[in-house]
Amino acid sequence: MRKAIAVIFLGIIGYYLLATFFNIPFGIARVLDGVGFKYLAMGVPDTGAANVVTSIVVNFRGFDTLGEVTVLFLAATGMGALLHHREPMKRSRQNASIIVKAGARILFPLIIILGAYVFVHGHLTPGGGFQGGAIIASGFLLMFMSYRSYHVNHVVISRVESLAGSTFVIIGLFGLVYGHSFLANVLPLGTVNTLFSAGVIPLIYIAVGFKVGSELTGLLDTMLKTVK
Amino acid sequence: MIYYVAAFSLILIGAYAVLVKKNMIKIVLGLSLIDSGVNILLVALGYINGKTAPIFSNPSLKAEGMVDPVPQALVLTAIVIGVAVTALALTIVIRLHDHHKTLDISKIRELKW
Amino acid sequence: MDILLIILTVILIVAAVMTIRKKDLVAAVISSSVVSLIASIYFYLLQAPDVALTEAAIGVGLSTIIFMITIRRTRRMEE
Amino acid sequence: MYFDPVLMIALPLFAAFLIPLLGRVSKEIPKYVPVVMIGFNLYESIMMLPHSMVKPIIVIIAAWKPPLGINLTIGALGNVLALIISLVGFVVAIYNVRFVQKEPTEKYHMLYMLMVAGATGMVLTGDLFNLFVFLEITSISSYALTAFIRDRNGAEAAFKYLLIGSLSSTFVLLGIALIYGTTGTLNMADIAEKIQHVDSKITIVALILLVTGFGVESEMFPLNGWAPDAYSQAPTAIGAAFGGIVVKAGVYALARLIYTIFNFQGVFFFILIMGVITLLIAEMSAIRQKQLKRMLAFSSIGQMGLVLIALGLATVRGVEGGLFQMFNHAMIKPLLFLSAGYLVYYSGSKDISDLDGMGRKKPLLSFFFAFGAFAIMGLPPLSGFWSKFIIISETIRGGFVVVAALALFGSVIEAVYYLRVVGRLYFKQPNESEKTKYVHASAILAMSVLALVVLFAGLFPDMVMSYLKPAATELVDKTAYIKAVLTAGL
Repeated sequence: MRKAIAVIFLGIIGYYLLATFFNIPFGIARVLDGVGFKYLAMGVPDTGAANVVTSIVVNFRGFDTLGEVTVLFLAATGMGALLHHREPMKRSRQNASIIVKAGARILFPLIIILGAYVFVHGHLTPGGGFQGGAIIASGFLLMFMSYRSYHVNHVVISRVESLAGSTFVIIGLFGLVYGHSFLANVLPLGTVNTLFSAGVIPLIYIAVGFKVGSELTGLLDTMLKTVK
Repeated sequence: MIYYVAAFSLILIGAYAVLVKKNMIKIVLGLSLIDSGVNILLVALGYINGKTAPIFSNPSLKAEGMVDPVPQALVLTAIVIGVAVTALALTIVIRLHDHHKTLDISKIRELKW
Repeated sequence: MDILLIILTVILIVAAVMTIRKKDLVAAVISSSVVSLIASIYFYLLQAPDVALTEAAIGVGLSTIIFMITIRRTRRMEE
Repeated sequence: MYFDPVLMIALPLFAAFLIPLLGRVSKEIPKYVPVVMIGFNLYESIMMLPHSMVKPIIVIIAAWKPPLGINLTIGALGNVLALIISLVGFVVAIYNVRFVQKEPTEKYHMLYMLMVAGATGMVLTGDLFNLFVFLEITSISSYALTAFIRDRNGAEAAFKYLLIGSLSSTFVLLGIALIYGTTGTLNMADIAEKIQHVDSKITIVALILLVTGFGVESEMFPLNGWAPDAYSQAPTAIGAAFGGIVVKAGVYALARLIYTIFNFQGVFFFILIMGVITLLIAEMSAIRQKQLKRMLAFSSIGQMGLVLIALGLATVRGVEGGLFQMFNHAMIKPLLFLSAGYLVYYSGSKDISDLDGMGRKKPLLSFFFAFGAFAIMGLPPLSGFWSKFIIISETIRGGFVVVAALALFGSVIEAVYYLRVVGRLYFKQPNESEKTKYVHASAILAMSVLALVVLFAGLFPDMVMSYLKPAATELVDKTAYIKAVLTAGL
């Protein structure tokens, strides 16, 4: 009964939504004066970042990204608060086999370097702080899985997290002081498609990378600690 | 067009799970299916036939030949927010399981729904 | 090309249905990571490599892990 | 003299990121950070008031003019709401300093501060997607705070809130997708300009999606199922803050949508009807409640119903009444919640029936509760009277006599259940069990501030109204708002 009602209800909603969205034709440039095309035209000359998505995420709509970092931070904080003081359980997790352990040892630094590469080159190639941070966290996950005794130091993690987050805001405040608006790009833009270009964009993305990496690592560690 | 259909299938299947399923992990899975659906829809809205990704990786690329980058930037934000909500939801699920020793939401309802 | 897209979409929908049908939660989570994986391929096809990379790292990788940890911490079967 | 308003959001985020470091220096510091930060916001919103009353303050972020960059648009309405949110936030933050003992306190203060910062961001921003991001900040911190006590009911309430909340944010995102797909912009003023040329079949669906999405935070029927549980299971201070902060931001978003972005006549009537239904169902439920906090929660929903009725009238005077009602609700509900939290604590039970004779045992607390109850019922010298009077007289003037009658009926029910509680406090014999714990000075201070504001607003309603009038005008006539944003920096 409940299922039937749900199906009918969803059917009606789905029909109307789909009918509405079919009015917006797929694959055609619809709004020619939209902000998207302005970003494409201005992105490279005005921000110096070859990757226009990055220049939107970090510069044009950088304020959203600050909010987004905060959302992740909130989730990590909330999880820490909710799982607080669970007595650390005896870990009966098995150590992985020797091959996995050896493999993890070799892979771990490579994964970290890959993550760092992704967020340092965020303004040139696909990727950036969020992707790089997630890759770094998965490197730590590999170590958690392979070695039962592997621990990350929580003090270090929370310091990295704090410093990276406040660096983001401080870069923004620099913009406010020297460029008259929060998050303004006050550094020289440099030559497009080189590592040292796009002013503050790579700096912000590196801060985001550290923040996301440490947050996700901390989040995984918090959750894994509760597993018997 | 097929992207729209795929996106809406995900949204509806996810919403069905949220409305009908009793298992809390299934409900959270439903939420993440909905998220994926909305993300596909947003990116599909920015796609333009025959145009390339909005990255000027070599000088021959022209702004006229690129897809709309804004939906992509928005979806980046939406994905991160989605994983944050999922993680928090699962933490609450863990707490509820600690208290009630069940994942079945219909057995938990002590408050009036 | 279109054939590939249709096949992908069919797999996507089947995986989504399996996500909510499977009684074994581990199987359900793996199906949902297939959904994320195909979403990631979609993003690549839609000329959004940034989003594809994010979905692959976060959707396929991290959230699957978080679900797995939760299942391990609670219970595996849907009662 | 005010500082750049972007600091109202940037500084709390900065402080929140730093709290883990500061907490290592001393356990005491994190307690005071929210007080300082929200105090700064209060200062800012008072200082901006004379400027924003004249014309909206546009704050450009990242040096990009609207509609390219995100911008903050602080008109009279946004400023008034930011003031309300900071005032309530500040008072509750003072209360928090002494009262949060449940570990980890550091995280509690962080979550609370970000909730206030998120709500402030919602009322200040001029960008639709940025509004969504701040909505998420506000709601994720609310979910975590609802479950903060870590008991079974808290977690259940939080899960319920999270489910409704994340479904609603999906609706918001779909609405944003439709709007961006058809107008190619995310700046709210720019959308308002461009959406007139869009097929109305699409805009109406977008409007429905967005109203549903923001209806959750603004407690609109039938999306308010989370509220009674969240209010009653969250820590007392958070229950108080929901009414004054989170809900206010939600209503602001709703008002901005229906007045500024979309302008369909039919929508106003729909909101009016939803308001009546919300009001009646909430008041009917409130009178049946046995637990004090749940009763307050339903009463809060009822108040929001009245606000929705006022917004549905679409006249300047009506909106003024609605804003005045929001102001009253924001001040009175925390007062009721904080005193109720204490009463519940001293009586040792959540039930109303165990409050007998508290008026003799705890005269001051009972006085605050009774004062709040009279104010919210709308007894003439107190501020609740004026807002109800304006809304109901304006409803009659607009020709909705039936609506006015129903709203009056709702007020009568409200009076009945509040008087029942007050009667128990003062006219019943107290039970024997005696706990002699005194009430902390900071709590008395917090409640006194709120009570004084209510008293002041009741005695000098014209002064409050002189600030609400420009806010209502800005909402009803959107041209000034749009012009200010689109000509910024030119």
